Amino acid sequence: MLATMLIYIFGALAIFSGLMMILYRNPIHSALWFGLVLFSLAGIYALMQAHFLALIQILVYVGAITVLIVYVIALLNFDQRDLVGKVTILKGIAVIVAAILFIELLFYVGGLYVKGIAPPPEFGKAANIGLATLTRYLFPFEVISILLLVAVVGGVYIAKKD
Amino acid sequence: MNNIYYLWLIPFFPLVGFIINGLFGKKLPKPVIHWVANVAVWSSFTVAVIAFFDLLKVVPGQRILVDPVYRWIFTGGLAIDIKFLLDPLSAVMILVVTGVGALIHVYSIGYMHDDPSYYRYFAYLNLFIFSMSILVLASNIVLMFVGWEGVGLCSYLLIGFWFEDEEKAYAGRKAFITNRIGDFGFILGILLMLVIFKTLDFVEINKILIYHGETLSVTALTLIAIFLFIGATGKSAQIPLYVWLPDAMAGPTPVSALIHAATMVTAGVYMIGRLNLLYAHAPVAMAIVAAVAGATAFFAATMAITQNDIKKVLAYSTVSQLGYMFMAMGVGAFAAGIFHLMTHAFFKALLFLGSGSVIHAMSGIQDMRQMGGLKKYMPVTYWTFLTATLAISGIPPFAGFFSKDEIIWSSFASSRGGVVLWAIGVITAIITAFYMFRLVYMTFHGENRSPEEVKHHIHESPAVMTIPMVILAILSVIGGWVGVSPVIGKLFGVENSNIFEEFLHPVFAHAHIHFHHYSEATEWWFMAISVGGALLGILIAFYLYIKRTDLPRKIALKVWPLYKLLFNKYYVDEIYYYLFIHPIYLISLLFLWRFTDVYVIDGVGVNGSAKSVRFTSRILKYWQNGDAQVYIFSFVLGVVLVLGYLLLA
Amino acid sequence: MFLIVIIKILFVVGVLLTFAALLTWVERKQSAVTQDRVGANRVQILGIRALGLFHIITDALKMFIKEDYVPEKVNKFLHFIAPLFPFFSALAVFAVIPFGSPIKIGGRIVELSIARLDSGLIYLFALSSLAVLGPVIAGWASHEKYALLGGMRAAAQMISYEIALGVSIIGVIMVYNTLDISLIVEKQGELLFGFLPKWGIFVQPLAFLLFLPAIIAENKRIPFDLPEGESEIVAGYFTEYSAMRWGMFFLAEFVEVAVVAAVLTTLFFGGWQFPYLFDDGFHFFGVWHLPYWLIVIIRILTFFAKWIFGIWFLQQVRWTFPRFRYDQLMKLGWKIILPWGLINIALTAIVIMLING
Amino acid sequence: MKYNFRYGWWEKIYYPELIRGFYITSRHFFSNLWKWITGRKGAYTYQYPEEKRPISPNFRGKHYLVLKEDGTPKCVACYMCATNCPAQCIHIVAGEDPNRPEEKYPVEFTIDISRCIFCGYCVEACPKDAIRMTYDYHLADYTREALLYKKEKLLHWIETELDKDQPLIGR
Amino acid sequence: MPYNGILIMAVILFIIGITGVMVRRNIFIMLMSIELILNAANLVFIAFARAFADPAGQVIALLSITLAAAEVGVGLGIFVAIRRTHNTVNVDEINLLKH
Repeated sequence: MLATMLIYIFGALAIFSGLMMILYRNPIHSALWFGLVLFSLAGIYALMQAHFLALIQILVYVGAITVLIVYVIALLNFDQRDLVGKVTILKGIAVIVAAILFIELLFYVGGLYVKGIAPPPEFGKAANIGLATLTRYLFPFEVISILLLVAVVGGVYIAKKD
Repeated sequence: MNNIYYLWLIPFFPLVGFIINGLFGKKLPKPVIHWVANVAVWSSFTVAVIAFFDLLKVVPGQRILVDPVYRWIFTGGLAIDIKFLLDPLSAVMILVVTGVGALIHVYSIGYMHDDPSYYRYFAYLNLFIFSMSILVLASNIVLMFVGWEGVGLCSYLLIGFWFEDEEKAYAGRKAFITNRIGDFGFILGILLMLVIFKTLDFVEINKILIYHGETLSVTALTLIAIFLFIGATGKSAQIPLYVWLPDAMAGPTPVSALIHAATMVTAGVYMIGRLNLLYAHAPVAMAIVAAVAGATAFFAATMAITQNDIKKVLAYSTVSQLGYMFMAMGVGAFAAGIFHLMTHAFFKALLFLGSGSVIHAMSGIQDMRQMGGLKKYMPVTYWTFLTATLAISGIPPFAGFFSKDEIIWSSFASSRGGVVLWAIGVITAIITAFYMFRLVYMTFHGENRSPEEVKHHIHESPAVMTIPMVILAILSVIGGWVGVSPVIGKLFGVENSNIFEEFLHPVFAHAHIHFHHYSEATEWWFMAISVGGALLGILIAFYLYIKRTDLPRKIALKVWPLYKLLFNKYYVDEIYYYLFIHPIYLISLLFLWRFTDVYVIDGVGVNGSAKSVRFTSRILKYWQNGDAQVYIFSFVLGVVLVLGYLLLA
Repeated sequence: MFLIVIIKILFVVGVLLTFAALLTWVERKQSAVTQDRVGANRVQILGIRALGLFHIITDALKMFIKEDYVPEKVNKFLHFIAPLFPFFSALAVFAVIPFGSPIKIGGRIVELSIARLDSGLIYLFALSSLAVLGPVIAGWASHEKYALLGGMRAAAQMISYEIALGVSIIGVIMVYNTLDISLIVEKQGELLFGFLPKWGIFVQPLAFLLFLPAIIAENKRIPFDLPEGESEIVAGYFTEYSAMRWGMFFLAEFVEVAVVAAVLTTLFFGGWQFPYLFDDGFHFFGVWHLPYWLIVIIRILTFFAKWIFGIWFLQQVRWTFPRFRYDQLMKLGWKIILPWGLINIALTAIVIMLING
Repeated sequence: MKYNFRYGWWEKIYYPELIRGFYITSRHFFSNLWKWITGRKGAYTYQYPEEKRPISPNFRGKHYLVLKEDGTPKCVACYMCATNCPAQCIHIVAGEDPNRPEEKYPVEFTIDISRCIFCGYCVEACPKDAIRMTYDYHLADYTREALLYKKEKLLHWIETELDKDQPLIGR
Repeated sequence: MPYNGILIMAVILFIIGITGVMVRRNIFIMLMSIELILNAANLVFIAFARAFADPAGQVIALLSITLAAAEVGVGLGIFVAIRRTHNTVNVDEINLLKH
């Protein structure tokens, strides 16, 4: 019961932070709100017995990705002269379309009822996930690792001067 | 079927040698290069010998050892392993390949001494040994094909070794392309095999043929056999694809000895020996093999008569001798063919090495008309060369006699042979003896006709070249004694004198080729005829080139059209040129270029696609306005519409 | 249960803050002793100087009563929250460090760490990675170029060294086969070849040599304190900070020193393990039985002794080595520690495979 | 300047040299700590107001004027010191005592100590050994005027102000 | 566990992300919005992993986090390059493809 309540609290926090993220003009503020979204999601993960993933979420998303975004924003340090938005009709339509998509998705999700079973206590522990990753999901794991290598090289190459 | 876990070392050592020399050779000093290469090959040879003795320990009926190294391709029902197979056949072959290869590596140290691309030469040579041992040890036809292509590549690289010379590079290309034509047939054969047998492993195929051979379609088997034989004609220089081999003499002489005489060109023979059961089940294919082989043996021999280039003579003689081997294969005397393969490897390698020694001494001159009287300058070369010549001519007790005589006898005695084949064999033997002694007399006897600047530094080759020759000479003498036919054996009171055939017997036992039985006297008579023929050839050569040296010219003038025909090798190259190359060239020039390339490829393909893209883009570019958010919007809109449709539907 | 956790939290936070406070004194005093000086000792209360310990109080007082000057153009909110990130992340990291073997109170086993996590090591890295946000936000929010440069340096350095750190520690994880820090410490109590404690430094010496510079760099301590290189960029990201907000950075740094020492102790020096001391007493040429409460006390004291030694060590490092150049720093992280870390992983894997067959 | 030093492998593996440096600092730390614990002084620092540096016998500090037995200055206002002074900080006004017509005496004798360079030439020049220098270096004061040392101060400050810990050796 | 609530949460986050990508001009905020979309997906993965007691969902979420890291690395590299050549981070001005 406490867990359910906490999940809802974290969820509300995540949604609120998400909204703030897209509403703030200053990208650094947005980035911090983004960090808060990720943090609350990590909380939800932890409550759903995905402790390892919650920590990974904090380590990678909050500790690396958010920091990297903040870092690059600060590094580029542009002035905000151009960012005063023109409200175009297209953007108005875009919001409406997003709203329609939301309603459609709600129709799909609302129709679901997931009972769920209680997972074993060791579920979500590092050893368990590691075992699954390195046996059944070894191929995707290797592909992702190669992707990561490519991304590293590509990122360096793109951002390099000259 | 037992396992033998060190067989992979045989190809491994040369591969290491190749990698070391190939990658770092440029930086290494010469001694290091040839030590690396030689140690690699000698290690292979040592391993081969060890493996051979391990094979001997096994009971004769079960002499199949395998080394499963690695599962290479595994897809659907097809599994292709990198797996090595050692049975008596491949054991003989690997010993010949690594043994002769090792000797020629040693010889090359002396022969290639002043070459600037020393490291490249040894790297290629090691790569060749690697490929060849893969070919020989392969336990399935795909792996064999890997080796097959590998040796082809090495052959190409080594023929065109001095690629700065346009003509030599052209010879390399010619060899390569001719081999490609053959390989095309080979690949078709492999694919057809896969369809028929559902497996490509030799052992499995043999099992299928032994137990279910009768149920398989003879037509299909014949087709497979013929396709594979087409591959063999390419690699082993049989009619009609033999044309590359004489040109292959452009390469360094040790290469000619190793690749184009002793080992690679026998791959086709080996392949047929390996698939003897398949051929035994396809009599038509065997007949074709025998016929083609007979023709090759005869025509190549006639072509050799008129050649003046010392290496060309040997090249045609190689083609002719390969014809003998295929003849043996064609009549079902597989063991005899392999036996001749082995003895031929000894004496033909020796002949090439001897000629290389001569060329070395003559500062690169290959024309026999400029030689003569070299006997007193280079005694070791002369004596070893003479040994080999006697061997190839089939004079007892030299090695060639036993193997050749067995082939000639088998071609008569086999149920699949006949008098015609026998006659061709004997006539070819006469011609062989003739042109070989012509070669010897023109080169070593008579007076020296070489130019002055060459004459005074004719010298015997260094020990590093002569010692391999001496070893090969010894082998050319005694090499045949393992396969003495029973009638001779009885003369000396030896039971089971044909050890060689007995050793190979398990491999060929299931082919069940029937040999007619004749009395011993008949056999003696036939033997006498072939030896007599050889002696006759020698006598003619002696008369024409020692006694009456003016006569050859006169004869040539008298039969000028025939001489010219022979001298120009029956115009085969020209025929090929006008029949195939020129038409293709013309078609390319007139049709493929003027029409296909200009209108179809450029017009429709290149420019047309560009035009259609431009046309489409003119319409589409209004949507493509460079604003990423519009793209995302369209994307989301699409999702919304699809989802909405699914919801409503 | 809840009460115990709260007691443990209070204890740990109290100890940490005490250590941090003491460190302000230790930093000066140790440097003085090392450099043949006397060090701060002027403050006196009723004529008692107490080796300058009262400086802690006066420093705190000074920081509280100084004017908290905030420049005009800074981003007020971010400027305000930036110092909190490193401080709280450093405090939170300590939650998984066990400072003694589990004790039994009333039939229930109490772990002597705030939380025993299955992925404690990941937690440690995750929380310490949050500390990066502090400098970079502080640097950006200060609206000043030196601060920004310092922030950039700090962020780049810390992100880079997080990778080096992660790679260098994997060997230890492989050896102890767990991410649970408490379990790692427990496993370090075993003996190698029957006489050598299975401490991290003995089974993973290369990892230790790589981990040590990496974690010092991760915490921006000398010799890797480029972000606050005063000879180049004034004071780096806290140039525009004063009074207690600056004090927060300062305090966070000292807490980090304490935490780093604790982490080093835990991962490489056996944590609370006293050599040859097992749950039933000393195993040293025979078994010398001891009561369990005594063992627990010995172990807690061992941890503290090692911890204090670690702090001393880090401070001594701080007063020994000169500052790196920025390119040297990056080269060390990416081209030396990272590749050697990978080599260490491979070697460890090979050795483990050999041992396990 | 070109930096020519090439690192060898020993330097490149870093740790040995780092450990050497660490050993040096630690040695200082522990030896000093041991000194502190055993009650000795483990530092070269002087806690200035409480402790004073030992002073070289050659030290030249504040001047003073020597008194005769009768309490008058030995100085005869010969201007030797003032003439010799490179910093020109000595200012003398000579006067005559009718009771002792054989010699003059200084009516005013002022040293601008803020300009003085403590070269000691005045002492060397004095024929009467009337001006000497002490080890005292406490010159600080609140006003410029206070640094103009008048005759009275020069004659008498030793008895009142001189740091008793410092031995007074005149030159 | 309130799986339906979590799913609806994920949907809302997803929509927020989509809206952010479509409406905001600042490429950083667009990037973060894309990350938000990924996170919404991760949330669903983990929720279902918990519901069916199958570690697959967690593994996929782990891989997707890795993917996000790679994406951000390359994306930010591109932003730095764009900033250098165009001197802007406004997506409306980054439309060279048009010409």
